[in-house]
Amino acid sequence: MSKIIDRSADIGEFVPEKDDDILVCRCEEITKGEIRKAVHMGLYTMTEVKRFLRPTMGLCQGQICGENVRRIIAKELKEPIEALKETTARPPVRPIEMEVFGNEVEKL
Amino acid sequence: MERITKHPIIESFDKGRKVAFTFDGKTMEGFEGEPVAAALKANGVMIHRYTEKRHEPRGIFCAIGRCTDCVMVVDGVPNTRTCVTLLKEGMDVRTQYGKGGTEYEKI
Amino acid sequence: MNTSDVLIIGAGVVGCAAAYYLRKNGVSVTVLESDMIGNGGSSRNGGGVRISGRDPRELGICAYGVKNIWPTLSEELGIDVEYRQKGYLVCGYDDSHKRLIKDRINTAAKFGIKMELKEEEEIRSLYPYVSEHVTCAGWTPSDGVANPLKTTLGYYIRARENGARFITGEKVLCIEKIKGRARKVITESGNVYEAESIILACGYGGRKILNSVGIEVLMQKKLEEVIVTEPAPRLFDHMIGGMSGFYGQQTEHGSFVLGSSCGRETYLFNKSNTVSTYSAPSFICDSIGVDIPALKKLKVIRTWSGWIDRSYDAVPIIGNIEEVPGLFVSIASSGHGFGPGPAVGFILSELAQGRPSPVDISKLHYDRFDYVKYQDRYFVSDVGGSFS
Amino acid sequence: MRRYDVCIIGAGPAGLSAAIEAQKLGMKSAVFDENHRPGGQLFKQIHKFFGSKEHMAKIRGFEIGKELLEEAKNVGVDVHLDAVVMGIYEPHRITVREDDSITSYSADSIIVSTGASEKTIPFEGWTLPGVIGAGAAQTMMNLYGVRPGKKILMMGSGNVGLVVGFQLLQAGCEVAALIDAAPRIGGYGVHAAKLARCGIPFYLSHTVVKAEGNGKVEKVTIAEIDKNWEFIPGTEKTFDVDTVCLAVGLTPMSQLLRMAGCKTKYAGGTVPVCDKFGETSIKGLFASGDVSGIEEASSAMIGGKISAVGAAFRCGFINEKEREQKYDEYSLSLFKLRKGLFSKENKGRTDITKTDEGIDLSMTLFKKGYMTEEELKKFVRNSEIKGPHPVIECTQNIPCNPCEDSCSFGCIHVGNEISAVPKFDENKKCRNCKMCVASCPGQAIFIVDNDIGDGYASVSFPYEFCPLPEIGEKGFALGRDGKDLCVAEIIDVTTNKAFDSTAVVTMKVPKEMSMTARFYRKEVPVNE
Repeated sequence: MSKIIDRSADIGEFVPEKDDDILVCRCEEITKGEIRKAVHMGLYTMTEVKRFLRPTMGLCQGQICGENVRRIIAKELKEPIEALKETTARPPVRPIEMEVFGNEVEKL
Repeated sequence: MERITKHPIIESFDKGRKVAFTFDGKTMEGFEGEPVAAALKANGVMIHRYTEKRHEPRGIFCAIGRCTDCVMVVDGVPNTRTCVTLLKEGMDVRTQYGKGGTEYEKI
Repeated sequence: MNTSDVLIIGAGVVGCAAAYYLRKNGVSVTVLESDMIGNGGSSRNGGGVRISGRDPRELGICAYGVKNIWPTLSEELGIDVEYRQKGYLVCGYDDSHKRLIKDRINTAAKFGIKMELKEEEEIRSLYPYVSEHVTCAGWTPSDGVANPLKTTLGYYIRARENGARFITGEKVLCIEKIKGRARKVITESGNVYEAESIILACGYGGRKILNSVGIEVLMQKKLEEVIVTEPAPRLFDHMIGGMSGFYGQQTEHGSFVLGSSCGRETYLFNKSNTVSTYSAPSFICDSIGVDIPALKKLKVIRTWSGWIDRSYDAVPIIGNIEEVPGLFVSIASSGHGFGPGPAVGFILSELAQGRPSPVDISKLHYDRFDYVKYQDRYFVSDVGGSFS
Repeated sequence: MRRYDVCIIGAGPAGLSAAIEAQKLGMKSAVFDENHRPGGQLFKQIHKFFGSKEHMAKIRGFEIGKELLEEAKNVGVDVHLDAVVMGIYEPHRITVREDDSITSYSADSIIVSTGASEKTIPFEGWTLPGVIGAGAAQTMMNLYGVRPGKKILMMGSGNVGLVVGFQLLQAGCEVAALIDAAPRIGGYGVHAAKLARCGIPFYLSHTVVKAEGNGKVEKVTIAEIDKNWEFIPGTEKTFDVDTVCLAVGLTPMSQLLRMAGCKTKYAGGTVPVCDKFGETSIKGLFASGDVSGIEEASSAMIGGKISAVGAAFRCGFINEKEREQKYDEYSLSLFKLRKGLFSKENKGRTDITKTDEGIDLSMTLFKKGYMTEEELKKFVRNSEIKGPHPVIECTQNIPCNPCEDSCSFGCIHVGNEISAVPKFDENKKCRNCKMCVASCPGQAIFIVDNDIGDGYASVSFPYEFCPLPEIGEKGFALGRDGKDLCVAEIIDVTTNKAFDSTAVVTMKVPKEMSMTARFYRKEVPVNE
C-alpha cells in the first residue's frame, strides 16, 4: 500500500539557497533550485518531478543524478531519503539502436 | 604527451596498431581498439560536446559508458558514447552540438 | 473534515482537469488517488490530440477540446503543455487500409472535419521519411500532439494551487449511497470522505468501485508498450501512426515517443507490474523501422508500458449513471483518452455542478451494451482502439 | 531461446567467481559482460590486494582478474563479452545485445553481479571537462595508458580516493591534494601513509567551492566546512589543477534487480533484500558482489561463490547438506575479511580510539595520513634492536596477513585473527630478505638497521615509481609527512620476481633518522 500523502499539507515556503543554480541532472541540465521549486508546486515524488522537469529522463536515464535528485526532493519534504520511492527501472539498461533492438534473433 | 610510456607496475598497455582518425576534420593518431575518448584525451582534446540548453562544454566523466556525457558525432552518428566506442582507422569524430547537429541552429 | 462539494476518484488528466475547472468556479474539491498523480494512462500515452479516426459517438467531445481547450491551455495554466496542431499522418500499406482511411474521411466530413487521402506520389514528396512500404495515408491537419506529462501535472499543479485538496496513496474501495444518492467514499485505509457529487475517473480500477454500487461495465485490461528514443534534430512535427498499430510523435524535447503492442502481451507471463514485456519493444522497433527507416539508427533509451482500460466497443464510457444519482464517470478510455481528457474533465465538472454537458454524450452511456440486438451491434475496431 | 542452468550478469570479481563455482558444481553457466574486457574493475586495480592467501592477498587486482578469467574458461564457463544485458523478465529471462542483434537467454537461476557505480557530488563547475570520476581516471590510466590530467585534486579519502590518488602518482601525474568533507580520512591508514610520504597534503572537513576554467578545469577552490556543511568564510584555498577526481562513494547498480521486481531497501544506495546466499525475494534470482552492498573485491569473490552455491541448490545440483557445508566454508572466509576497524559495523564510527589489542590508535593518521613518532612508539619498539629488522607501521586492524606468510623465518606474527595488528617477534632473527617489505599490500613495512657504522643507519622501503633510484645516487630522505629530512644515499635497490614489481630501495641516513626517514626523492639540494 502506498503512503497516504495530503498534497495540501504544509511543507513550508520555498526558500532560495546559495547553490540553487548548480546543475544536478547533467543530461537534461536541471538545477537544484528547479527541482526544489517543483516540490513546492506539489510534486512530491521522484516520478512526478521527473515527468514535469525531466531530471533523470535524459540519455543516462538517471544513472548519475538519480540519487542526488532523490536526496534533494527528500530533504525538501523533510523526509529520509529511503522514504522516497525511486523511479521505475526499465529496459533497455543502455541506449540501443532501434534497428538492433528490433533485430531479435534466436541463437542455438 | 598524455600517454604513459613507462609505468612501474604495468609492463605494457594492450594496444592495437597506430591508426589515423579525424577530430572536427583535423587528423589525429590513436591506437586501434582503444576507446575514442582515450585517443582524444591522448591528443589533448577535452571538449566532446556542447549541451543543448546552456551550450556548455562537456567531456569525459565516467569513462565506462554510463553517464553519456562524452557523446559525440562519430561517423555521422550523434550521441555516440566515445568512452566505449572503439577507435577504427579513418573514423570521423566530431564535436556534438546539442542533440547532434554540427552547429547550433541560429534562430 | 473529509467533506467537500465534489469528490474526485483518480488524479489522472480527467480528474485533475475536473478539479481545476471546479475550483475555477469556487467549488470545493477533494481528489483521491490510489497511486501518485497521473501515473496511469494519463502519463503513459503517445500524446495524440486527434479528432480523426474516432468513433462518431466520441467525436463531439474530441472536437470540443480541440476547439475550446487545447489552443489556449498553455496560456490558461501558465505551463507549456507543448500542444501543437500540426496534423496527423496515418500510414496504410494496401487497399484495405485505403478503404479504411476513406471511411474515416467520410465520418470526419459529417462533422465538418477535413481529412484527406494521400496517394503514393504525394506521400513521397510530402513525407520523405516514410518508406515505400507506405502506399496510402490519411492526413488530418487539425489533429495534433501535446505533452501528456505536463498537461496532467499542469492541471494538478494549478488545481492544487487554487485550493483543490489532493490525497495520494489513498485507494478507494467503495462508494456508499445516502438516501439513494452517491455521497460517501470509503478507502482502503478506512478513511471516509463525503461529498455532494462524486466523479469517478480512475481507469480500470473504477470497475471494482462501480461494482460496489451495483454497476458493471464491460471492460478489459490490455498492456500497451512504448519506446522512447534519444533526442534528435527535428524530423517532423505532426502526429504519426500506422495501420501496423504504432503511433507517436517527436516530442518538443526531440525524442521520439512511439507506442504499439505486439499482440502477445495478454498471453505473456502474468505480470504484476508495468515493466515492458521482453517481446513488444523489439517488435515495435522492427515495425517502425519498416515504416520510418530514418529512425532505425536512433537509440532507444527507455521503454515503458501501461494498462489500457478497454471497453467492449473500444469507446469510452462518460457521463452520469441513472442508478446512482450524483455519480459521474469517465472510464474505459480504451487507449485514446488523453486527447479528449481536458474536455472530459471540463464536461464532468459541469455535470457535477448540475449543468448540462456542452456536447452530446448520450451515446457514451455505460449501459449501451445492454439490450443490443444483432443488427445494432457496434463496430468493434481493433485498430481504432489504440491511437492515443 | 538459449538456455543455461545459470546466467550470471557481470564478469567482475563476483560474477566470474560465481560462474566458476557454479560450473564446478555441475551447472552449465554463462557470464555476460557489457565490456570488451572482462574482470570488471579488477583490471584497473594495479595494487596488491589485502586479506590472506585464501583471498588471493598480495596479488595485484589485474592478475587476479587474469587468473579468474583463465579458470572460468578452463572449467567451461561460456563468457559472453560485449554482451549488454538490456532487460530482465519474469520468470528467468534476460535479453542481451550482442553485436547487432538481441537474443533472449533463460536460466533456472540468474545471478546479478553488476557491481557499483560511482556516486557524485554536484558543485559549481562540476560539469566542466576535467571533472571526472576516480573510476574514470583509473580506466584511462590503468587500462588505456592515458593520463587523466597533469595536476589533479582528489575529492574523497576513502580507499578509492587513496588508491587512485597513489595510482595517479604512479602514472606520472601530480596530485595537488586530497580533500574530504568528513573530518577523518575514510580509508586505510596505510594507503593514506603512502600518499603522505610523497608529500600529498590532506584537507579534511573541506569540500570544493567551485571549479573554473575556459572550456576545461583550470582552477579549483576548496574551503573548510562547518558541522552544517556550510563553507567557513576565509578558509578558501585555490589550486591550479586541470583535473578534479571524484571519489565520493559507490552505489550499487541495481537497475536490473529493480526491473525484475525484487524487494529492495536503502543502504547508502538501493540494495536487494537477500538471504544469506544472496537470493532475492524472487526465487532463483541472486545478487552478489557490490550490487548487493558495497564491499571490497575480495569479499565480492566469496560472495559470488556463495550465491553460486545457493543457485546450485535452487536448481537441484546439490542437496541442502552440501549447500550448508559449502556455505560454512565460504562464510568463514568472508567473516575473516569483515572484521577490523573498517568493517561494516565500524564504518563511519569516530568513537573508536583503541585497536583490538587495546593500543591507542593514531589520531594524526586519521587527520594527516601519517603517524607521529610518539604514536608509532606504542606499536613498534625499535631502538634496542640490533641488525636489520622489520618496522611494521600497520596499526589499524586491517584484515590482512601476507606479511606473516612472507617471512620464512617466522619473524612476523599476525595469528588466526587476520585483522590483528602484526608484530615483529624479537626472538626471531631477521635475515634482511626484504620479502615482507615487498609483500605488504599497504606498503607499511620497512627494514631498519639502526647502526651500519660511521654514525649511519639504513632504511629499506617499498618503491613503485619510475624511474628507480640508482645505487650510489644521492637525494633527500623524506619523513612520513613527505617533508625533506636529510641527505640520503641509495645503497641498495632490490627487485625480483617474487617482489612482483615492487622494488625495495635501501638508503643510508644519519643514525638519528632511522625511525623518521621513510621515503626518498632524487633531487639534490642546492647546497650540496
